[in-house]
Amino acid sequence: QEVKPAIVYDLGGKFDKSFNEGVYNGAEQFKKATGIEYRDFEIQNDAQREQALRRFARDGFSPIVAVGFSQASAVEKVAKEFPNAKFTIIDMVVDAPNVQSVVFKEHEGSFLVGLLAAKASKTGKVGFVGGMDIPLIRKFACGYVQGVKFANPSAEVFQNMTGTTGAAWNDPVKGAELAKAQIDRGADVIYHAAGGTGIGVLRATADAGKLGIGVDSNQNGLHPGKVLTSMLKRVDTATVATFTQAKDNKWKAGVSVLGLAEGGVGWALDDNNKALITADMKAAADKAAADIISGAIKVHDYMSDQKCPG
Amino acid sequence: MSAGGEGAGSPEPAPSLELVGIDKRFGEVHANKAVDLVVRRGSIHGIVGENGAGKSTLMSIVYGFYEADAGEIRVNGRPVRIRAPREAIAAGIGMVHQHFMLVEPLSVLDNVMLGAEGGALLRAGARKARAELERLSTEYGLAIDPDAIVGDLPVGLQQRVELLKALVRGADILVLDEPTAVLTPEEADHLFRLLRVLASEGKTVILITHKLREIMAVTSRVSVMRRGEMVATLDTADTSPGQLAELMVGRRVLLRVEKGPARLGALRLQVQNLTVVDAKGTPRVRDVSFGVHAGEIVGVAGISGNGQSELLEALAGMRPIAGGRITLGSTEIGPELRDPHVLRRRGLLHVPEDRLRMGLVPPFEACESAILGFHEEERYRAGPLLSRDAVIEDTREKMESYDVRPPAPLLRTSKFSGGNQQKLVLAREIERSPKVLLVGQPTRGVDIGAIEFIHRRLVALRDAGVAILLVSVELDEIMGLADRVVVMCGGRVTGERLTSETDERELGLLMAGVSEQAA
Amino acid sequence: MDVFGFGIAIFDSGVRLAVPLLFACLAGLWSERSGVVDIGLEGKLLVAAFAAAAASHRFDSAWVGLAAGIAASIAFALVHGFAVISQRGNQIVSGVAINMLAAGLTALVGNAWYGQGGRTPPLEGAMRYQPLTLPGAEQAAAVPVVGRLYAYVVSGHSVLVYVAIAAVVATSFVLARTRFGLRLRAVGENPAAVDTAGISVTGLRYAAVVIAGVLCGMGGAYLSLDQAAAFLPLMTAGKGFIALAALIFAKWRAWPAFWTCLLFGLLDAVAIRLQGVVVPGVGQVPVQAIQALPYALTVILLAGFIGRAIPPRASGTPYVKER
Amino acid sequence: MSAPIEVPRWVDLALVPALAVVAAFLVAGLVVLAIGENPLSATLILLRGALGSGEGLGFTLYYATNFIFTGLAVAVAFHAGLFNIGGEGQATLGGLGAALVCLRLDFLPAWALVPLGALSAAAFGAAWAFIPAWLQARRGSHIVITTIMFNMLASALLVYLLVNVMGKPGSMSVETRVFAPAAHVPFVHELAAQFGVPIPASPLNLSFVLALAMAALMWVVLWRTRLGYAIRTVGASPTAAAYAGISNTRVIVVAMLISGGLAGLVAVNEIMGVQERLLLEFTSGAGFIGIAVALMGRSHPFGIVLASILFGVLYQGGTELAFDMPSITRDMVVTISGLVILFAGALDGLFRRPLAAAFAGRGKGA
Ligand SMILES: Nc1ncnc2c1ncn2[C@@H]1O[C@H](COP(=O)(O)OP(=O)(O)OP(=O)(O)O)[C@@H](O)[C@H]1O
Ligand SMILES: Nc1ncnc2c1ncn2[C@@H]1O[C@H](COP(=O)(O)OP(=O)(O)OP(=O)(O)O)[C@@H](O)[C@H]1O
Ligand SMILES: [Mg+2]
Ligand SMILES: [Mg+2]
Repeated sequence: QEVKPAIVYDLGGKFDKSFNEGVYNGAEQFKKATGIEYRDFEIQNDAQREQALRRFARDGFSPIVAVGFSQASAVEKVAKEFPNAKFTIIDMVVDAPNVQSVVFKEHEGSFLVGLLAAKASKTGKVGFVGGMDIPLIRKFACGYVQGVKFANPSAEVFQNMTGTTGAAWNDPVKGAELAKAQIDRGADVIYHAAGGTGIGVLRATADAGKLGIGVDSNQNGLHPGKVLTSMLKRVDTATVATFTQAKDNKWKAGVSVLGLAEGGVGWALDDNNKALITADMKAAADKAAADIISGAIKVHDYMSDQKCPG
Repeated sequence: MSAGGEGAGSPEPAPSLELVGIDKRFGEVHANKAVDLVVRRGSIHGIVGENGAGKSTLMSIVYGFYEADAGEIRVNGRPVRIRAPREAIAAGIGMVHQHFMLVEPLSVLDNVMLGAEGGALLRAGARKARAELERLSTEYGLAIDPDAIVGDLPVGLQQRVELLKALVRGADILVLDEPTAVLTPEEADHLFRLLRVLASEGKTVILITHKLREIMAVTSRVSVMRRGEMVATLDTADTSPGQLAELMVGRRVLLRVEKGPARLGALRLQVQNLTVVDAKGTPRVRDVSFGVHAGEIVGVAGISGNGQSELLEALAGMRPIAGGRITLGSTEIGPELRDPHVLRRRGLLHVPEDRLRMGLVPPFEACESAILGFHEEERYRAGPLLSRDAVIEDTREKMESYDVRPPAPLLRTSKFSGGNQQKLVLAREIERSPKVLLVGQPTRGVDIGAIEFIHRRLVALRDAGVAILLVSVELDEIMGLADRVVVMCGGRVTGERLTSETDERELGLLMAGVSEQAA
Repeated sequence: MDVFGFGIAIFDSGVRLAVPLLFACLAGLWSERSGVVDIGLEGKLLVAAFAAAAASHRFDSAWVGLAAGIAASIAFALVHGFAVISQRGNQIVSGVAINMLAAGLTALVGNAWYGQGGRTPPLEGAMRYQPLTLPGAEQAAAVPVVGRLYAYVVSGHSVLVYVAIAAVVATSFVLARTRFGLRLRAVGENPAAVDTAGISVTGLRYAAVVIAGVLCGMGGAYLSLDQAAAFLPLMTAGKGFIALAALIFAKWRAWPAFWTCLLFGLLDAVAIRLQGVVVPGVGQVPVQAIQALPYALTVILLAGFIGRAIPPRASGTPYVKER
Repeated sequence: MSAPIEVPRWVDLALVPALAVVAAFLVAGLVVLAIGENPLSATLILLRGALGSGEGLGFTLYYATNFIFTGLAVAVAFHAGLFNIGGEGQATLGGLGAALVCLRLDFLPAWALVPLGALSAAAFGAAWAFIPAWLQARRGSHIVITTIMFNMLASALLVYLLVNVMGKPGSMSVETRVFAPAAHVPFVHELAAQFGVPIPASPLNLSFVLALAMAALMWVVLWRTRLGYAIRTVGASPTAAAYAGISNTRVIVVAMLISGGLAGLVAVNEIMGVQERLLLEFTSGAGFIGIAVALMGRSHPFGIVLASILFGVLYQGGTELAFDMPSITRDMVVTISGLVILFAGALDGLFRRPLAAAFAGRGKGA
C-alpha cells in the first residue's frame, strides 16, 4: 500500500532557515525521488500542534513527522489515540510504541565547526550568535566552545543571544548588529544558531570581510567564499529515511540518535568554501571527527547535566 | 440716539447682507426655518432669541461653517454661494464665535495668522501681522501681547483675539455671537464703543446677545428669533426690552427678581486669609477673607479669571489650599476633610461654573449625570449594586419639579440644551437641602425664561435659610440676587459692599482693581 | 581595542539601531500632530521593507527599491487616512488592522513570488545601500578624537542615515517656521479653528498621513535595503511600537524624538555588548536581564524624568461638526 | 470614540458588523482569487471548518475564550480612559501565577487547586498591570509606553524562569513539567462524556464559561455598580470626576488591576485548561487581538463576546482552510483577520452612516 506521509512544522514555519526547512527539503527530495506526494502544515499556535497531528492521523496519513521538541506532548497524546499511525518526532524523545524519535548530536557537529573556526581565526577570537537562550541553543554553543578550545585553548569565544520572543528567530537586523558587535571586539569567525536571524549574522560577517558559519542546512552558498562552513544537521536525510522506511515497511519505532558516526551531523565542504578550508584544517577536522566517533574525544553534551565545561 | 441711527433716514443703498429663506436641520432639530433677514450697510444689527432659537446656526451658515439646506445669501445685493468659511472670508465676512475658535497652545500671533499667513514661510507674514496688530491696538485700543499663549489669556482677551482675527482679515461684515457673555461692564462698553467706530467707518456689525440692555444701548435695528423662526425685525428706537422679551419667549416675563430683605442666621461659611496657588505655582487667590450667614446670598463679583473659579474650587474641596482656614459651621475644614465627597456629606453643595466639564458627564444618560457626586448615597443602592430604578425614578421627579425638557431620564446628557442641563445640575444640588450652597455662573448661556426660573429658586432657597455664595460675571445678576457682594481682582478682595448700598459703577471700579480700602 | 574606540563602536551601532526608529517616530509625529493617531507604524515599516526589497531585487537598484517601499507605505497610509479621516473610523482599530494586513500580505505575496515563506533572496551589490565614506574620512581617521569621531561615527553610513537626520531638521523647521507647519500644529489641537479659518481640515490631515507614509517608507527600506540586505517576514520585530513609545517620550517634538531614538538605539547597543559580563559577587548576569535592560531603563527614565506627556488635544478624535 | 451617529442598538451591535464582515470577505476573496483558489469554496471551507463540526465549534469557542478575556481587559481600561496594550505581558504573568500554584500546591484536590490557580493567574496579571497603572496615576508616565515595555519585560522574565528555574531539567523543551491532573480545567467533551453525552474532543474547556461569566460580571460592574460608575466617570470626564470627589488615582489603579486580572485569566484557558504546563509564548498574540476585539465590540461585553467569537471563527476556520487548500497559508488567515478588523472596526462608518440615515434621518449637517 502507498504511504501517505505528512509533516507538522514547528512555530518557526517551513522556511525558518533551520531544521523545519531541513525537513521540508528532505520531503521535497523524497517527492522527487519517488513521486510520492506528502502533506504538511505550519502551526500558528500551540493548540494547533495536537489539532494538526490528529487531523492528519484521522485522514490516514502515516508516517507523520512532527518537527521540533515542542511537539513532544502533543505527539504523546495523539500517538495514543491512533495506535496504528506512525509518528516521527524530531529533536525530542517520545517513548511510545508507534513513535520514532530522531535526535541529533548537534554538539558533535558544533565541535567540528568550532575547531575549524579556531583554526581559521587570525585574531584568536571567535563568536557565537544564538536565537534565544534555550537549552537547544546552549547545546550548540557548548559543543562549539569545546571545539574552539580544543584547537586553540587560548582562544576567546564571544556569545550573544538575540532575544526573548519569537522575533528572536527572525530578526536579521539584530543578528547583524550582534555580529558587528563581536567583530568590533575582534572576532573574525562567527557561528550562528539563530534561524532567520542568522541571515543577518552571515551578512554582517561577509560585509566586514570576516567569516561566518552556517547552521542546520548548508548555508555556504549564501555568501560564497565568505561562509567558512556550515554545521550540517541532516534533518533532511532523516526525513527521507523515515519516509523511505515507511514506504518499504521498514519503519521502526524507537529512538535513533544521529551523530557524526551515523552521518546525522557534520560540516559542509563544497565549491563555495573549499578555498577557505586549508588542507591541514580539513585534516584536523577529519581527525577530530574520527576520534569523536572512536570515542577518543569526548564532546560533552550540555543536555546531560545542563553544564558546559570551560 | 446711537451711531446706528444715521442709516435710518438716508436713501436705501443695497443691504450689505441679505438672507432669503435660509433653512437648516440637524437631524430632528429644525434649527432654522425659512429665515429671512436684511442688514443695512454701516448699521449695528442685533439678533436676540432664547437659547436654541437658532441664532448661532444662522450666523454659522452666513459664515459658511454650516451649509444651509435651502435659501440664498446676498452680499451687497449680489447672491453668493458660501459653502465654506474660505468663501465667507473672501466675501468680507468675519465672525467672532460664541464658542471661541482658537488654538490654545499657540501664540496670539499664530492664531491671528492662521489661514492668512501670507506666504509659505511664516517670517514675512509674521512681521506684517505684528505691524497690523500694532496698528489695530493703537487705532481701536485693542492692545494685546502678540507672543502670549492664547490658552493662558483670560477669556476677555481671548475674545479680543477672535475680534482681531476678523479685523486683520479686513472683514467689513462683522458677526459677534454673544460677545459680552465673557466681558465686564467696562470691557463691554469698550467693545460697544469700538463697534460704533467700525459702523461709522462703514462696516456692518451683527450682534447676537441675550442682554436686552445691550440691544437697546448699541443696535440700530434688532431681529428676534424664536424656535428657529425669525419672528420680528424692528428699529431699536421703536421697541422696549419688555416687548423684545415677550417676542423671544412668546409670553410675558419679569426681567427682575423681587425678593424681601434677608433674615440673617448663624455664620455658616467662614473664610480666613485663604490663599490658593495653581499647578504652575502662581497664586490665584491671595489672602481672601469673608463669611456667609444662613439666609443670605453673598455674591462674588469680578472679571472672569481673577480667582473666583479657584476660590470656588478650593471651597468645594477640589483644590488644595496654600494657606488660611475655611470653617464650615463650627468645624474647621482640615486637609482630611478637604474632599468634595466629604464636604457634600456635611451639607456643602456646589453648582459648578462649567456644567459641561464638571457639573455633568455629557456622554452619560441624564439620570447618570443626575447622581454625579452622590452615587455613593444609600438611596441609590440595592445591596452591592446601584439601583437603576431608584436612580431613574429620582431623576424623573427632579426633572418634573424643575421643568427640565425633555423630561427623559434616559436621554444622553449632551442632547439636552444648555439651559436644561443647568436646571438638571441645580435640581441635583438644591434638592439635597444644603446648609451652604456654592453657585458658579448659574445662568451662563441660559435664556431669559430659564434665568427667571433659576433666580426664583435661589431666592427661595435663601429664604429657607441656606447660606449661598454666588459667583457670577453678570453684574446685574449679582445686583439682582445678592445681599452682599465681595469683589475680587487679581486674586485679592478689593472690596465688600451691601448691594443695597452700591451700584454697578462702583463695583466696576473695584473689579478693575481701583480699590479704596473701605471695607 | 581602546576604550575610546569601544565607545565609538557602541555609538556607531547605536546610530544604526536608531535610524529605523527615527523614521517611524517622525512619521508618527507628523500623523499625530495633525490629530491622527497612528499605531500602524509597524505595518507601514513592514510593507515598505518588503516592497523595497522585492523591487530592488527585481530591478537591481536600491533606488527603485526605495521608491517602491515609499509607494507601498503611502498606499497603506492612505488606507488609514481614508478609514479615519474620510470615514471617521476608529484610529486605533485601523492601526491594528494595518499592522495585521502588512504582516499577512508581505508573507503571502513574498511566498507567492519567491516560494521561501515570504523571504526575498539576499540583496547584493546595487540592490542594497552601501555605506558612504564621506570626503576625507580616511585621512581624518588618523586624527585623534575629532577625526576618529568623524571617520567612524559621522562617516561610513548609508545615504538613508543622513536622510533620517535631514528629516529631523526638516520636520522641526517645517513645523515651526512654515505656513503648512502652523496649520498642521493647529489642526491637531483644534480642527474647528482651522476650519473656520478657511482651511481644509481633511486636506491637512491627508497631507500629514502621506508624509508619515513617506517616512515609514524610508524606514522600512533602510531595514531591508541596508541593515539586513534582505526581507524576512515580521523583520520589523516591534520597531513600530518602540517608535511609538519614543514619540510619546519625546512629547511629539522633532529634536527630542531624535534624541530619544538615539537613546533607545544606544541602550540597545550597550545591552548587546553587556551580554555575558560578569558582575563581581553576582557572577554572570543572566542574558535575559541584560536583554530586558533597555526596556526597564525606558520605564525608569519615563517615570523619573519625563513626567506627563500631553498628546495633541484633537488626536484620536475624528473631526465632526455635529455635536 | 467616533462620530455620534444614532442607530438602534441591535443595528450597532449586529447588523453593521455583519455587513462589515461580508465586505471584508469580499475583499479577502480577491486575494484568494489572486492566489488562484476559489473564494466561494474557501469561504465555505472556512465557515464549515469553524462552525460545521462539533470539533470545529469547540476550537472556535476555545479561541474565543482567550479573546473574551483580553478583550474585556482592554475594554475595562478603556472605560477608565486608559489604553492598555499590556494584555500580552499580563497574560504571560498570569501563566506564571497559574503555574506556580499548580506546581507547588498540587497536593490539593481539584476543587481547591483549580480556583486557586485561577485566582493566582488573575492576581499575577493584575500585579503586572499595577506598576504601569501606578506610574500613570502618580507620575503621569504614559501607560501606552509602560505597558509596551512591560510586555517585553514579561517575555524576558518568562524565558529566564523557564530556562533557569522552572524548566524540566534535562529536557530540550522550554516548559515546566506537566501539572498534576488535579490542576486540569476539565474539557467540555470530558464533562459531556461524564453525563453520557459523547461530543468530539476539542480544547474547549470550562474557562469558556468563566469567560462568559466574566463578560456578564463586567457588564454588571461597569453599568450597575458604584465602582463602574466611578470608572466610567473618570474615563468620560476626569474634571467631572474631580468635581464629584472621585479619585482619579484610585480609579486608574483599580481599573488597571481589573484589566490585568482579566488578561491574566487567559492562562486558565491556555495553561490550566489546554497545555497543562507553562510554556513560552503561550499567549500567541491574544493580547493584541484583544485590542481589536474590544474596540470592535464597542467596549461593551456583549459586543466583545460577539467579536471574540468572530475571531475564533477566523482562527479555526483559517486552520481548516490551510489544511484543505495547501496553497492558502497561515498568512492568508492573518490577512483576512486584518481585513475584518479594518472593515468591521474602522470602516464601519461606510455601513453605519447610510443605515443611520435610513433609521433616524439624522447624520447630515456635517
Ligand atoms: N452642530 C449641531 N449639531 C446638532 N444640533 C445643533 C448643532 N448646532 C446647533 N444645533 C441645534 O440647533 C438649534 C439652534 O442652535 P443654536 O446654537 O443656533 O441656538 P442659539 O440661538 O445660538 O442658542 P444660544 O443662545 O444658546 O447660542 C439648537 O436646538 C441646537 O441644539
Ligand atoms: N447634538 C445634538 N443633536 C440633536 N439635538 C440636539 C443636540 N444638541 C442639542 N440638541 C437639542 O437642541 C435643543 C437646544 O439645544 P441648545 O444646546 O442650543 O440649547 P440652548 O441653546 O442651551 O437652549 P436653552 O439654554 O434654552 O436650553 C435641545 O432640545 C437639545 O435636545
Ligand atoms: Mg446654547
Ligand atoms: Mg448661539
